Amino acid sequence: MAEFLIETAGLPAWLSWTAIAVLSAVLILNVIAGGALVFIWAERKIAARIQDRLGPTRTGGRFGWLQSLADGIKLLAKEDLMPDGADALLFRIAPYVSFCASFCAFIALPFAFDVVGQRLNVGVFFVVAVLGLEVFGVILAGYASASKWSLFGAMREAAQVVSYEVPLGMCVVVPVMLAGSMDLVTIGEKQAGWGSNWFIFHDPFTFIIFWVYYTCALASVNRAPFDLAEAESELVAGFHTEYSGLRWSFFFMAEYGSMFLVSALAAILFLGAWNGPVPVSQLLGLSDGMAANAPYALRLLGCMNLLLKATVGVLVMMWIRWTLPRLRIDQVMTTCLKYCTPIAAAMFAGVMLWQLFLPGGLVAGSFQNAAGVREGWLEQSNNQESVNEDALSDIVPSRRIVEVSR
Amino acid sequence: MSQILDEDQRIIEFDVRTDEMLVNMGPQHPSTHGVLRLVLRTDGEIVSEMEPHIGYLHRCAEKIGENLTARQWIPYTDRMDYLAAMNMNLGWSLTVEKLLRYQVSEKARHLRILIAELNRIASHLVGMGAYGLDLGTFSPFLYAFREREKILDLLEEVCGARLTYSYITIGGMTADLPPGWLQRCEAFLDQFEPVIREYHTLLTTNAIFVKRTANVGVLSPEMAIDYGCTGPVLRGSGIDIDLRRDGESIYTAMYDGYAFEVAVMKDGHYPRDHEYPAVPQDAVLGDCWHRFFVRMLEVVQSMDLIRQSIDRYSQCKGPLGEPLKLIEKLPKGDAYLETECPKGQMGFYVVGDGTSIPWRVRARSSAFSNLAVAPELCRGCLIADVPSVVGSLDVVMGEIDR
Amino acid sequence: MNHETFGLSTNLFAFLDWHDFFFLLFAGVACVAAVMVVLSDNVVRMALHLVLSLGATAGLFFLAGAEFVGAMQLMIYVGGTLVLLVFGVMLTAQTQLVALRTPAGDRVIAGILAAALLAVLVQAAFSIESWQKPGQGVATAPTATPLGMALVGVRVDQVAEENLVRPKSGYLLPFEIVSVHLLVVLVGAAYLARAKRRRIPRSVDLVASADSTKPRLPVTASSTLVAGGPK
Amino acid sequence: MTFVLCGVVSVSHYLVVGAILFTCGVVCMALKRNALGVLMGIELVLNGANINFVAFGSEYLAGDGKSVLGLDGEVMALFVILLAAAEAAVALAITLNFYNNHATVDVDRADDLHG
Repeated sequence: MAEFLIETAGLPAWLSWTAIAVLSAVLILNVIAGGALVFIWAERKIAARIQDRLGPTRTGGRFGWLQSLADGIKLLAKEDLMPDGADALLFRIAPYVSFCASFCAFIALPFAFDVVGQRLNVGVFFVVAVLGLEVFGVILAGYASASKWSLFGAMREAAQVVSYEVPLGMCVVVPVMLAGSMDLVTIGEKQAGWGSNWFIFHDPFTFIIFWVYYTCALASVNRAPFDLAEAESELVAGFHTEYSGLRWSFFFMAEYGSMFLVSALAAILFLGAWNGPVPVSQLLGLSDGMAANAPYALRLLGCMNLLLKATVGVLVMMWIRWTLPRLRIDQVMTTCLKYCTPIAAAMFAGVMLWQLFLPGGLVAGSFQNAAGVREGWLEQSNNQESVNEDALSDIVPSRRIVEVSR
Repeated sequence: MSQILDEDQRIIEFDVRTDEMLVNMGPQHPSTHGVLRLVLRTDGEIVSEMEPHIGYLHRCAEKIGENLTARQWIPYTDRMDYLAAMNMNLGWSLTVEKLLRYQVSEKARHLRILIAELNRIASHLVGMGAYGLDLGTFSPFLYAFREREKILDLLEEVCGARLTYSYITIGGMTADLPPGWLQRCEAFLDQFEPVIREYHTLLTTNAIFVKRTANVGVLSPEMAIDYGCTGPVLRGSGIDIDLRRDGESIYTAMYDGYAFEVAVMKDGHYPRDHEYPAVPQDAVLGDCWHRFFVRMLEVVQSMDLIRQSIDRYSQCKGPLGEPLKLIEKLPKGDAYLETECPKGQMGFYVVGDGTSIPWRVRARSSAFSNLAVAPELCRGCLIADVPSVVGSLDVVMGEIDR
Repeated sequence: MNHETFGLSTNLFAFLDWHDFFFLLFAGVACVAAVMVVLSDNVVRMALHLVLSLGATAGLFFLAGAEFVGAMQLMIYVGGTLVLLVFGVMLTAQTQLVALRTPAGDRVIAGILAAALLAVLVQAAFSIESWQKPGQGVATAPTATPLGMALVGVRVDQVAEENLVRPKSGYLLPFEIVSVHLLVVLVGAAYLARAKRRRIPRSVDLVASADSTKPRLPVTASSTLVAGGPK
Repeated sequence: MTFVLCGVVSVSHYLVVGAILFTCGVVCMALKRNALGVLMGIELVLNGANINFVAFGSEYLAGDGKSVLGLDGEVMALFVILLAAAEAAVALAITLNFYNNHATVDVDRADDLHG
């Protein structure tokens, strides 16, 4: 798009790049803030439906759809309190740390083929890493509030999130292994075509590991039944006990932002990303399903697809929240260390073996395996540097495996 | 420090020793069921000591009772266990009737059982729903309140109030049932029966719920007796005492001819032919799960009792009988009576001096003794277990502080 | 991203270029935060500044084209190690320990020595001509794949550039050593942090053992009512 | 100054940042009495070194497109990060152990040999 501006509008390069950057930032910010508004409304409505009541009905017409906006305005107008003994700087900065972490992770999140803030070669890794930073804001908030309940919340959060990063990382590695790339766009493109191409249906192991991923994601974004950091029946409100007004709402935007983020990540990694279950455009002959020259309408459709999947993920999180009791801290740790981690490790090994023995899936050739991807990369570098093909085959051991498996 | 650790068994040491913290849970805390204040001495997440502080709701009810006539004090009993005000009314009325050697009509007797058991269901529903809240699940609370609303509607029809009824009074009731009420009550029972299965799915057999409650806060039968625990707390520990069967004759006479079994867990098995979920493997007799489950059983038991009392009440001919006069003179002498209230054995004591105003009025609260055992149960548990223990005791501060 | 506008335009944005701008931003944050780590007394604030510093360093890594290292830095350092550190701070936090002050004299001496050290290092940094040649700007080609292959023993880059018949062995052995090392550390840390563990006496056990060790709990009036009440 | 601000970023710029971080780390290690503060100093020092590794390993910073270290730079940086994490874990364990025994994290008071 920047090229478009440069060429047709005749703007200077720096200006168009800046404009596009600002535009992207505003878009992502709107996804988070607007998303939070919608999700809070949805959470209220869903909770109400689950609990056999109506939820908001008045504000903004029939369905109370302006309720969260009204609440947002109320929060803006609220007095911003800070406890007497609080560490002023840390107390002020903590919500923004959380929010920034959640926000930054969206940079690398692709919404469709090339609708992505910054396509990163290590996209998955970046998103997971940045998401892990959110915990820091929570810890700071808990520490700086000068309240014992907050401190408890912070300690729980620290212990929980650091532990759950282990199985989460293992789960994320599986699609990476299948796609042969950490680039989220590549991972998405690998799942183009029919719904059976989605990684969740790749083999039984990936099917299981998807659920492990979802559990760990639930835990790492602190949603029930893992919402120990704010456990309202034990810790009053945990880490945000002392927060009010806008700062408090930043925590919530961060929470809903990361809920959406992990759901979108689940959609990209396992549920076919922006590809629908039926490759409509391919069947109609509109495009070959790959990026480059796809029309904008297709990208829009892709975005819708991904947003839909991510939203379903978020809705399931809400459903779980309003159904299950909360776990205890030791049980949370047990779930992580005794169940999630070993299962994830076993599934990881399983997927690896599957790749080795059934590289094309049950139906031969339905998948391009990771070894092939690596192969492709090697060949690419060969062509560039024009290295002797035979010499390469001698020295690259992985090549033989690839050939045998073919 | 280490010497103290060696001497005192109660102080718990764990992997990484951290600073001890004194934490105030309450008086304004989401899970202390009113204005209860628990002072926790915590070592990280582990509670090494817990001390309940009470008295935030003290209203001098007993002293007020010595300045009012016996019937005028009925509304004050409403405000003790405000979740089961009918049972409180009943307890006080029976005590004064014992002093007066007065016996209510047969019809009033069945009506009392009907109303009191209905209120017992309402009280247990609150206990159950709020227990879900304590454990972090919100929806069962609203499901419980949905059904409770229906009970409150019924009670409102009877006496015009939804919480503080003052319906059962000395010598009978303030009014008879409105026409058509019995049918509505039966309709409610019929639709309520399947709802209980929902509660079992959402809470009793829910894996996380079981994990949070089974083998937590185990109250041994000996300890339960030592601390004077009563009601579902005592029966949850496997002790087969229910004043409706084992109480004083003036009270048990009320239940003459009623078929019911005391809801108590014997050998981990409840001996009735209703459909109940199996006891989970982790659960030990006397833990939070059992206390909770006993309440669930009592709901079913009360439903049976209500059905029976509806039959008997509608068979009774003749008038209900008027309650005694407001200024009925109390004879010289005293009377003490304990009744089986939803929270436990609620005792009232009255001393008459020949005037209509009692010379002494005292109340013995079941929740008070039940709460007293909480520090023992919470010693060495995690912070998250404190709400689950206190919630399973199901205390009402209005009754403790009076 | 061309540098031809450099020096010609008076516009600040064009003058700076985004790559340089972000370098300055990240470098500035990293350095200022590092200095703040030294200057602050409060351990938690030190941790916050350290997070800022290390996070900005990760940004620098991204700018230098080392995306994988940058993400690794974010994940392991900022998300893992520092959370662990703050956790440690909270476990050991007593009010007087959070801020252990350093004598002013020590600070002055340390400041002088640090200035000297810094001077030497900066001088060294600018001492070699070829290091000062400006680079090509923004990273484009991915490095994660060659990095991964190097770790399992295949040096793609060496193959490509020198057309070797036998490549260097890569980093398979160090990789293994590091993994074993990590395992050892895990076990060691768990062992070190373990105090002598004692079974937590539950209240039931206490009552059971109460007969011998402690006087029996006082029997309340109401319990006689229950136990010996009218039948 | 104009060079620092206007010049296109080169290896030297990274080295300066690394140097500042390194120096801060050293001062931190020397000055802080809190054991955790010392630990943070170590992290800073390792990071300063890491910046150098990455800078030397990056093709995009070297003027002629040929980096000094090539891929080795990044691999070394990775190993440093991993070992730093391991070191932090052990050091934290030691600190906690020390705290358990002495009820303080002041390194100046860690002056007796038996734990």
